[in-house]
This record gives sequence, structure tokens and C-alpha cells, in this order.
Amino acid sequence: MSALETVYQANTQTEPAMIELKGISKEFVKPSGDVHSVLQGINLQIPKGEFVSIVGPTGCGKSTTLSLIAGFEPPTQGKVYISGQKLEGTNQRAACVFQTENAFPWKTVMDNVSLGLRLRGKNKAEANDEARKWIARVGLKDFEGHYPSQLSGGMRKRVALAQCLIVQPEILLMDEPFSALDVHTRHLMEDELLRIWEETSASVFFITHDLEEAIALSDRVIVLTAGPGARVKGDYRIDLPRPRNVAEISFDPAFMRIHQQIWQDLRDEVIISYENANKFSS
Amino acid sequence: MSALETVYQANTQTEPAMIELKGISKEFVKPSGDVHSVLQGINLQIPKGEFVSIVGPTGCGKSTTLSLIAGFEPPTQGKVYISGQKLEGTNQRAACVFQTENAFPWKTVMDNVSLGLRLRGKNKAEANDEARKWIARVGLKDFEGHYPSQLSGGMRKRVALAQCLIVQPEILLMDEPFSALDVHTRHLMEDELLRIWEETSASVFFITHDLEEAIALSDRVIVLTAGPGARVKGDYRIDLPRPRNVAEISFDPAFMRIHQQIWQDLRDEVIISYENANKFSS
Amino acid sequence: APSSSSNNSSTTKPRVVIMVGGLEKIIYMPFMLAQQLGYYDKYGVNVSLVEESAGQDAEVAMLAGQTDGAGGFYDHTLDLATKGKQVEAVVTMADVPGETLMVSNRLKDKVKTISDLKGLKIGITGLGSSTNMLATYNVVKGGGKESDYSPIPVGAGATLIAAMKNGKIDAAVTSEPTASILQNQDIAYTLVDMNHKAAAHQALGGGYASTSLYMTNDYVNAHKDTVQKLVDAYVATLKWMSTHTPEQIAAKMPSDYYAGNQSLYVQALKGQLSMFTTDGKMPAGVPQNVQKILSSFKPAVKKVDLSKTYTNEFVDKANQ
Amino acid sequence: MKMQINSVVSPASREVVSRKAELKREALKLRARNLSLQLAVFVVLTGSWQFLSSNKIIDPFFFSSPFDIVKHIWTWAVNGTTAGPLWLQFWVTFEETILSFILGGVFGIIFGYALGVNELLSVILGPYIKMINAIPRVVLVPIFILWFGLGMPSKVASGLVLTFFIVFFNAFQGVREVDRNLVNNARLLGASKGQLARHVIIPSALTWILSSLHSSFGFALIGAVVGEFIGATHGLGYLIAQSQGAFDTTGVFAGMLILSVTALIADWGVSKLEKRFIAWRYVRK
Amino acid sequence: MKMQINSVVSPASREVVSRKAELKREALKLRARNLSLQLAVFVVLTGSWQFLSSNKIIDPFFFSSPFDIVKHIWTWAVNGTTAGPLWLQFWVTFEETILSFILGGVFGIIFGYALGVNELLSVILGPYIKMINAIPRVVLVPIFILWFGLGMPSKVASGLVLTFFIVFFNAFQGVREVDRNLVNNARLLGASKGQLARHVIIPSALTWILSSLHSSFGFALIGAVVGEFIGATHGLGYLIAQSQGAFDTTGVFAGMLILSVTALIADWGVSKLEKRFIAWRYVRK
Ligand SMILES: Nc1ncnc2c1ncn2[C@@H]1O[C@H](COP(=O)(O)OP(=O)(O)OP(=O)(O)O)[C@@H](O)[C@H]1O
Ligand SMILES: Nc1ncnc2c1ncn2[C@@H]1O[C@H](COP(=O)(O)OP(=O)(O)OP(=O)(O)O)[C@@H](O)[C@H]1O
Ligand SMILES: [Mg+2]
Ligand SMILES: [Mg+2]
Repeated sequence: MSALETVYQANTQTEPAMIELKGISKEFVKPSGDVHSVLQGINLQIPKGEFVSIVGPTGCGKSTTLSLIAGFEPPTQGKVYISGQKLEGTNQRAACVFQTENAFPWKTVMDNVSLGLRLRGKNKAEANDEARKWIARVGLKDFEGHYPSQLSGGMRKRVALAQCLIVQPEILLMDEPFSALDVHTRHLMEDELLRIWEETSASVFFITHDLEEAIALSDRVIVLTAGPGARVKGDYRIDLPRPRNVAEISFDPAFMRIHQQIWQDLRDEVIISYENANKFSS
Repeated sequence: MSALETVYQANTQTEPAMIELKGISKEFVKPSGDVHSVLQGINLQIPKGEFVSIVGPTGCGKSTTLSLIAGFEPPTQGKVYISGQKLEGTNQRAACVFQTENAFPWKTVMDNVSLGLRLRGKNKAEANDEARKWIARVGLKDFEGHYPSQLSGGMRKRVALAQCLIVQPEILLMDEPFSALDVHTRHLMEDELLRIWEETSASVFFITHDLEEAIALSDRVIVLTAGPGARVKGDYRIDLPRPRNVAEISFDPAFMRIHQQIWQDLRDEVIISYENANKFSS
Repeated sequence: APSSSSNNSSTTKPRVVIMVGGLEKIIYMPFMLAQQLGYYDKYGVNVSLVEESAGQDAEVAMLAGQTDGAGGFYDHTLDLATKGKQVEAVVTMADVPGETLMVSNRLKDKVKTISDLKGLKIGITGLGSSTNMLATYNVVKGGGKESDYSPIPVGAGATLIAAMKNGKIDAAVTSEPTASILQNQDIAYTLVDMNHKAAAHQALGGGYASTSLYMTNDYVNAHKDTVQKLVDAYVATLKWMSTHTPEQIAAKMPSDYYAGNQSLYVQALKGQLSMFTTDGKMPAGVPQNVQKILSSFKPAVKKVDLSKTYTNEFVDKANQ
Repeated sequence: MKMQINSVVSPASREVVSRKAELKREALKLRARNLSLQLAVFVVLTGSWQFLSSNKIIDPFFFSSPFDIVKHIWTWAVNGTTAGPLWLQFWVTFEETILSFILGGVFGIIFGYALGVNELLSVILGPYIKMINAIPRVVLVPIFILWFGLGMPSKVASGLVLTFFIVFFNAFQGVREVDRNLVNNARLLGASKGQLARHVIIPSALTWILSSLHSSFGFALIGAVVGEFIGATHGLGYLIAQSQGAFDTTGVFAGMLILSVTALIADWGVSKLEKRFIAWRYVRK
Repeated sequence: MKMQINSVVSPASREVVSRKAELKREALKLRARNLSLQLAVFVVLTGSWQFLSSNKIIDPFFFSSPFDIVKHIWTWAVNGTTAGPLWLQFWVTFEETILSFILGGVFGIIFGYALGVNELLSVILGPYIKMINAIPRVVLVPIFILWFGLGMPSKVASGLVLTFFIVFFNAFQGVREVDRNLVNNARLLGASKGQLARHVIIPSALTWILSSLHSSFGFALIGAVVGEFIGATHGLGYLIAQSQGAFDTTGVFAGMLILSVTALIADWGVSKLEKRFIAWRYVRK
């Protein structure tokens, strides 16, 4: 579809990719009873330790893709493989920051953040000590005893972030984790995320609607086409050197060039998406 | 506090301001039983037809301020006046896009959007016709029969937007309405919002964490200090000519200057906020 | 002889609602039998029989004016009189209680006379019921006080039998067929027979009017004509009963009343038929005896004006 | 118009049709599995009951047997009962039940709503409602007979006082669970009190209310039957009381079986209602 | 540590203290208003009852009067009842009630949880539970006496079969209402089945369960009392049945009053429990 498309070839023939989507389609039954096709023929490989961002027009199917990888829902067609094994049920090797808030309303910030460790059998004191560190990292030190309903939107998002990062999963699924944050806090969090990622070499599947963020953080940026029936439109390797300073990288000329290139693709799709939605008038 | 502070003087002595906050403080009781002061001594006047944006570090009290103007909660001290009248209970002249989604899950997109008109006594057919227009404007023409749970995050936000705009209120309260949208859709929506605002001359109270967005849209940008006990730090008049093209205005040198100026203020506060949160270690 | 008004057309038949404390019980058999024999129709009343199976509610419903008459034990009229409510028995269908005081075989050696009843747990159908009063009477007569035994409401039938079997109760005042079953299954033996006339009269020191139809005095005075017809029907029923065999009577009853086990029903009937009067009349001396029995543990009953608790006026006419 | 989209961007509509058929087939298969499982459990239960009873391992006098029970119902159906044809008994009880179910439901919802919305009302009336809820209905029935007579109204009242409380407590809680944000939003959009109830509070509390209806139909039945124990000329309660008085265990079980099946059918109806009214909850599978 | 913050950035702690005292004062004022309102309603109700009854406008034989009822309770308390001291009767019934409440609650929650989580189980057992729920408990009591004897177990069983269903239906629905996202999140975080129940499903269903406990204590009381109507030697149900048998309306009302007050006290306990267990719901006023 796009002349600029650059297909990235995974060079990890030796071991199976951490995440592999093979011929994935996802359909929903619409209220009218018709079938609404969201994703169509998605093939994607994410090797271990790679940071992949996914961008695309709103409503194209990014969150749906994430829920397939997390194993919340099965694909209509095709298969999801995790380390070469077919995924059945919830993906036990992943942790996830949801697009909507997903902190447990009946747990305090402390209990929310320490939950993952507690579930893995750590005793309370240890888990709390560890959680305290993470709460500080996301800048909520003073709110340990608060319930989610007593926090602001941005604070709740950061609780979710700490909750997810504390378990240091092999696969990190993040659905617009920073969209509710101001630029500065966002940069702090992004830096934090990169540091953690570099330490743990998790495979990251990162959804954002901010192309700059996608490029600044990722090894690869994937562009989805407009729905219905979204496909992978572009798959770009971001070869900027690491470690990166996310606050400043956007002034790098290489960054601008890549941005320009991907933006072409993305803008086309966004426009198609908007037109699509309003094309079929009744 | 800031040397750059420029205090804007309302020149509407003749008629009372649409929204006036007088000596507003807001406190919450913390889980520990202590009192947590969120806002402290806020004074603010928003004349009729003015577009005011409010920025500040995450968790500083923006949403809280909005809920005071909407009348969801009473202030602990001080008073809110709407057109010179003391506000009691819900503000009947306002409509609101909430930070968290607030579409009614048991209503389809059509019913959600037409609700405001139906509540005001319009008959079903008329309300639906009108709603159809607004659904198209936010680019959801094909999803009229869907329930909110069947939409993506960005789509739900747009439903909320249409739901709120359709009633053409005198006061528009918007809490990060565009944060879940990709840049292009966001620009489309912003343009749409400006057009509607110019048509209806509503007073807009617009919360965002994106300073560029704030400047591009507003007549005035207000910066809050870091919490706890947030105050108004800066109040800037944006004298850029209208109508504005939000997608391009950020390249305007005047824009950049203003941005630079406000950003100084804002950054300081964000940094304070982050330090504050982690200062008092246990 | 049937009264003259028996050939009234059915359209003008007065309607009477009678609530009975267990229509299917043998002791209340005449109420249903009269209907089965068509006597209500014949004597010109339109009776609707209402079932009532829990406690003393039949009387209360009647007092509240929801029913016109109640089928129950005569002793309740005295009880109500002490509470300031005047009701009178217009027909007395039985002059023995039709109950038997059975004692568990476990206590065969210990309990020989009623003076041994002290301290026992005695099963009754319900608190305040006639079985309760009879149990109390026997304990008191044996030299004890009302509080010397524990009355345990266990209903009748299966629950009573099970309670007796499990030793939860030591004795029970019960009617047929439960008494027969207890005896046949070797669970209990008869201590006091208050079912067969001779034995009952001896045990109770005279007659003890039980099954009767009573109505408020106000109702009786205001509807003499209707009451007469009603009494005519019952007297005829009692006559019919005294001239037919248990088998013939059983055949007349609805099959649900002996569902699946007609022979048991006939056996029970045989045991209890003797309790019924043949003329519906309150025998002389019986009210006084009932009063004496009740007042042995309910002093208030002593003051009751007996003449207001029953009347033979209608029965006498019906028997003419 | 929606078909158009499919034909433009979705897979060919032939595929769509086949996919839909497949979904249907799967649903049917699931249904069949469930039915056969239910049947299997049923057969095992009644089979062993019959076996134990036939072989006198349990005393048929106390426990009857499935076969006898069915036979008893059959006899009732064919020969009629002492109180008239079986369907009439059923109908009488059913009518009372439905009435008390509806009235209890309506009052429960109204009171639950009123007390849930109005704190003052809940402070004043709350304790009384809780107190009345502790009074045995069996004791209340005679009082109802005093007030309403022997006819249907007293039975309906007796069913109503069971149904009411269950629906009330759930409706009350349901109303209090409504998302404050949604209420705020509706208020801002101009909702009056009545509109707020109609558009926000009732729909949101509907899961609570409908859930209470599941259990309350059973209770309405019980109320009607208990009402019939005391002072009735017809109805299933009458039949049961009579059988109990006649030491006819089979008759008691037969009556209870008819009650149970009625409740099951009504529950199916409530489920349908549920699917209809809270359709939006079922869209995301 | 939290005080520190206040002293640095919040208004002076003296002001904080005064503000807290003010909040407390307001809460007290509200409490006083509520109490006086409740009292007023109570006085009006009992006053008019007493008036109507004293003047024979309503027949005291049927309706008794508040004064007589209180006097009756007093007599019971001072002179004891036929079955022993009043507190013993109360205690017997209370014990049975509490036991059946707890057992019914526990079983209700366990079954509700199991069937809510496991679709297969709900398909198989669901219909049976619904069927049993339609059986009049009054009919079941004799059966319980057959099985469990005349002692406490049969009364507990009779209370249990009322409590169980109410808790069951609510727990079942509560479990099914749990936010899918939260379940998914917990699963990803590594929750096993038991942990899922403990950390997500039960806390989320707790409002449902606690709401059902409000009504079910009343029902547990009823069950115990109905059980005591048949085959008991002690208990409030025994007293009520006895009074009923002796045409003593005042005694019946006296028994019911004691029951009602017990229910009220228990409800207050459940509310405390509620405040404690779902504290997080109360933080945002
Ligand atoms: N349960 C459902 N039933 C029907 N359609 C659904 C359902 N869930 C999602 N969809 C549709 O799937 C499409 C993609 O949704 P998804 O949430 O994946 O979008 P997204 O790319 O994450 O968008 P956003 O950037 O707005 O979050 C949307 O058009 C939505 O309407
Ligand atoms: N019910 C409550 N109880 C206690 N504290 C609360 C409560 N509601 C809000 N707060 C506190 O008020 C502060 C301001 O919250 P608010 O939601 O107004 O922030 P915000 O400026 O909108 O932030 P964001 O940009 O993240 O949305 C936060 O520190 C929060 O913890
Ligand atoms: Mg999404
Ligand atoms: Mg906010």
C-alpha cells in the first residue's frame, strides 16, 4: 500500500521469537448481527528483548492486538506463539498496563503495587519494601495509603505502571501508559521505563498515539492501517543509538528523518480512517 | 513566586463573570485521618465566551477545580459564582467531558449522544437526527448502534465529546478530552471544538497536560502550582489571532515565544511536584 | 326429621363459610362427609369448607368475621370466653377427645400410671391445642403441676413417630392412625385411652366434648334459620355414620384422604368411630366436666358462664 | 448500510455467513452438552432414590419414591383432586404467586429506589423495614386473614411480604452502587429527578434488581403456599397441607415437585427478561 | 511522617485540628437529627396504636397495644416464661439464628462463588438450587425433624435453607459482575485460582454478599422461629406458638417485638462489618 514500506526481517533464526503472531484475524459480532472484522492477516515477530511500538489511527485495533498477545481473548483465525509455544489462556509471562485504569479499587496504592510479588509468594514485609521503591520511582511516595479513587487520573496511571513493572516480566504490554501525564512526568517515566527495560531485557509491546514517543523509545515502530480489517502497513527499524535521552532525542536530525518517514504512512491511514468512518452515510 | 508572572485583568466590569472562583480551598480527609489540602486560595474569573486552559503538574488539582465549577463537590472554603450567582448543587449551565470515560454503558452511541437533547424534551426523531450529525462530526458514523464497551478508548472519548457538545452549553468543562487520540484526529477534533466555540461563544474551562494544545486553543492559559495546596501560579493572555489552525500554529514565532515563557513556569512546578512527592521519606 | 325448608331453591341458599382445623383428619370427618353425602345441598345451605392446618387460626379468623363458623374442639370456646370472646357450639359431634396417651416402650417398666408422667417429654400436635390440654390434665390429675412435664409440639404422623423412635419424646397424646401405627410398630403402648367411650369417660371423669361446630353468639342469634339448616345437615350425617360400616364410610370420603393406603384409613376409622355422637347433642354434665378439667390448670376457666358456650336448641329441633 | 461495509472491506459475505453458521452450531453443541449433563444428573438422582425406596433401604412412608410421586401427579391430573381439577389448583396458586411477585417486585423497587436516593427516608423507614423483615410470615398470615379475608388478597399479601424484602434490599443497594460520575454527567446534561431514575439509576441498578427477582419468585411461591396452609379452599398449598394431614408423603412430594417446576419455568422467564434488559452486558463475550 | 507534610505545606496544624473537630461536630449533629426523627416516627406510630387500642377503635383482642406488649415482655423478663427465664428463650433462638446465619452465609458464598466461576457447575446444579428454593420451608421443617431430630440442628437447618438461597443468588451474581479487566490483570500478575478469589473476586463481590446479609439475618431468624413452632422446648418461636395457641395476641406481638429488635441489632452489626470490609467505598464521600 505504501511505497515507503520497509519490512524488517528478524535475524533471530536460532531461537523462536518471544512473541509471534501468525496469520491473526480478529472479528467481533456487531450489534446488528454482522461480523465486524478488526484485524486481518497480521503477522508479527517480536524477538526477546526488543522494544516494539505500535501506532495507528484511533480505533484501528491496537488494543485488540494487545489483548490477543495477553491471551485475554483468542484470535478468530491464526495463532499466537510465545517463545514458540502456542498461547492458551492468559499469557503467564507478560504484565500489562491497560488503556483504561486497572488498579484494584479495594487496595491501597501500596497493596496494589506489591500485589504481583505477593501473588508470587513473597512475604508481606519484603513485598512492601520492594513496592515502596517502585512507588517512589513513579513519584507517589506520599500516597502509599491512598485508594485509587483518592488519586488523580495521572497518579492512577502511574500506580498501574509500578504494579506492572515490579514483577519484571519477560513481556511488557503497555497500552498508552503515559497519555495521562504531563510532558515532564512523562519524560521521567519514559526514562525510567527504558532503564528498567535495559536492565531486564524484556520484550516490550508498546501502544501509543504519539509517534515521537514511539520513535524515541523503540527498536521498531509498527504502523497499522485504518480499520476495519487492519493490517500491518509499515515496520520500521529505529537505529538511533542507546542509551537515549527521550527529552532531547527529538531534536536529533536522524530522529526527524525517521519521524518524517513514518508520519507519511501514519497520516495517510489516519485520514483514511476518518473518511472511512463517515463514508457510508445512511 | 515567578518573576515572569503576568496577571491578566478581566475587563468586564459591566457584567459579572461567567465563572468566578473566590478564595477557593479544597481539602480531603486522608486515609490516615489527616487533612490533605489540594487547592488553596484560588481566585479566578472567566468571562462569558472566553476559552481558558489550565495546566499544571499531574495531581495538582486541575480535575478537582473542574468538579468544583461543575458543582459535583462543594469547596471547603470560598465560593463559586456562576454569572454572579452562588453555585449550589450541580451547575445546570455546564456540560462536561470527564477525565475518565463517562458514556452510559447501557446506551448505544446514538442514545448516548442524543441523551442531552432527549432530557431537554426534544422528541426522539429530532434528537436522533441531531445526534447523527454530531456522531459524524466526531467520526463515528459507522458505530451508532455500538455500546461503549464495543468501542476503542479513543472512540469512547469522542462519544463523550459529542455527548457534551450537542447540548451547546454556556459553560464547557473539558478534562483532557483529547489525550486518548492520535495527533491527526486530535487536530480535527480541536478544530471542530474551536468552530463550535466560536459559533456558540461558550465559556470553556479546558484541562490539558499538553501546553501546546493549551496555547493553540485558548485565550488564556492558567498555570497551577504543584500540590499540595495548589495556587494559581501564572495567568497568561494568548493574543494569537483567530481563527487559528491548530495543526500549524505551533510553528508561529509568537506561539513559540509564549510557549517558552509558560513552559518555564510549568517546568518548575512539575519538578517541584516530583520532588515534593518523594521528599518526605519514611 | 328434616326441617321444612329443605326444598328451597339453590339460588336463595344462604352461604356459610366454615374453617376446619384439618379437614382430612378423622376427628373432623363429619364436615367433609356431609358435603360428600350432599347433605348441605339437601338441607339448603351453601357451605364452603376452608382448610386450616396451623394452630388456633380457625377461631381467630371466625372472630374476625372472615368465616361464619369453625370446626374445632369444644374446649376452645371456654378458652375464648376467658378472653372475652363469646362463641358457642351449636352441634357437638363427639363427646370423647378421640386421643390416646401413648408412652414409649422404652419406659414400659417405669411409667405405669399417670402419676409417673412427671418429668417426661410429651409430644403434642401444637402448643395450646387440645392435645396439649389433655396432656396437662393427665399430668395434673396424676398429682403434678403444669410445669412438671415438657410439652413438645411435634405435629402428628411421621414427625411424631420419628420423634418417638429417636427418643426425643417419651410420650405423646395423639389420634388415629398415628396411635395405631405406634402400637403396631411396637414403639409405644397405650397409657390412657381417651378414644373409646367407656375408657375415656373413666379417664376423664365423664364426657369431654370435642369435635364441634361453633359460631359466635352474635352470628347464631342473627342467623337462626341458617344455623338450623346447617345443624340439620350434620345431625343427618351423624345418623348416617352410625348406621354404616367403616368401609362404607371410607368409600364416601375423597380418595386423597387415604391416598395409597385405604386399609390403614379403615383401621383408623374403626378405632375412632365410637367417639362420635349419634345425635349431635351436648350430653348433660359434659360441659361441667370440661370446665372442671380445664380449670384444674387454668383457673380463669372457672368463671366462664357455660350456658353461653353451647346450645342444644338447634340439635333438639333437628332431632324432632 | 452496514452490509455495504462488509462487502467493501470485510471478507466476502459468503465467508461471513459460514462463520455465523459455525457460531450457531457451536452454541447448539454447548446447549446439547448442558442438557445431557443435566439429564444425567437427574437420572442418577431419581434413579438412586427410586432404588433405595423400592428396596426399602429408606422408608417409603417417609421418603416416597419418584415413581409414586409421578403416578400421584398423574392421578391428580386425570381424576382431579378433592378440591377440583389439578390445573385449577395450579392456576390459583400461580395467580397468587404472580400477583405477589409483581406487587412485591414493584414495591420493592419503589421503596429501594426511594430509600436509596433519599438518605432521610432511609434513616426514618430503614429500621422499620428491617424489623418487619424479621417477623415470621407464618405468624403474619393470620393477621392478613384478619385484614384481607380468606380470599386471594391474603395469600398475595403473604407472598408479597417475602418478595418485597428481597427485592427491596437489592434495589436499595443497587441504587447506592450507581457510579457517581454517571449521575453527575446526567445531571449536567439536564436530567430531572425522574429522568435520572429512568436513564441512569434504574438501568444501572437493574442487574441488582434482576438478580433479586431470581430468588424472589421462589419466595413468592412459598408465600402463596404458606397463605394457603391457613384458610384456603383451593391451591397447591391446600393440596400439600391436606396430604400432610393425611400422612400422605407422596402427595406432599408431588405438590412440592409441581411448585419446583413452576419456579424453574419462572426463572427461565426472568433470565429472558434479564437478557433483554441488560443486553449491553452481554455484547462483550 | 504525614504530620510533617502538613506542617510544611498545609495550613497550620492548629487549623487542621479545629477543622477536624468541626467535621466531627457536624457528624454528631446529623446523628442527633436522625435519632430524633426516628424517635418522632416511633412515638407517633406507637402513640396512635395505643390510642386506637385503648379506645377500642381497634379490637385489642386482635391488635393488643404497645403498653400491654411492653408489660408482657416485662412480666416475662421478671417472672420468667413457662419454658424458663426469658433470656434463655432468647439465647436459644439467637444461637440457632447465628448458626444458621453463618452456615447459610458460608454455604451461600461458597456455592455462589463456585457456580459463578464455573459455568459447568452452574449448568448442572443451578436448576436444582432454583427448584429447592421454591419449596415452602414450613413443609421442610417436619422433614428436618425426621433427619436431624428435635434439637438445635433441625432449627438451624430450617434457618439455613432460608439464608442460603438469598446469599447464594447474590454471591453468584456478584461473582459474575466482577470487572473482566481486573480479573485479567490479576491473572497476568500471576494469580492462581485461589488468589484470584481472595484478591479480586471476593472483594469485588463483597458489596453483593454484604447486601444479601442484611436481609438474610431476618430470614435466619424466621427460619429458627418456624423450626421452633414444631418440636421445640425453648425459644422465642416456642413462646409465640404458645401464645398463639392460647389466643394471647399480646404474647405473639411481644415475641415478634423481641425478634424485630434482635434483627435490628444484627443489622447494625452487618453494617459495621460492611464499613470495615468495604472501607474503600466510603473514602470518597
Ligand atoms: N467487543 C467488541 N465488539 C465489537 N467491536 C469491538 C469490540 N471490541 C473492540 N471492537 C472494535 O474493534 C476496533 C478496534 O478497537 P481497539 O480498542 O483495538 O482500537 P485501538 O486501536 O486500541 O484504538 P484507540 O487508539 O482508540 O485505543 C474498534 O473499531 C472497536 O469498535
Ligand atoms: N477523594 C479524595 N480523597 C483524598 N484525596 C483526593 C481525593 N480526590 C482527589 N484527591 C487528591 O487531590 C489531588 C488532586 O487531584 P486531581 O484529580 O484534581 O489532580 P489533577 O490535577 O486532575 O491531576 P491529573 O493531571 O493527574 O489528572 C491529588 O493529590 C489527589 O490525591
Ligand atoms: Mg486502544
Ligand atoms: Mg485530572
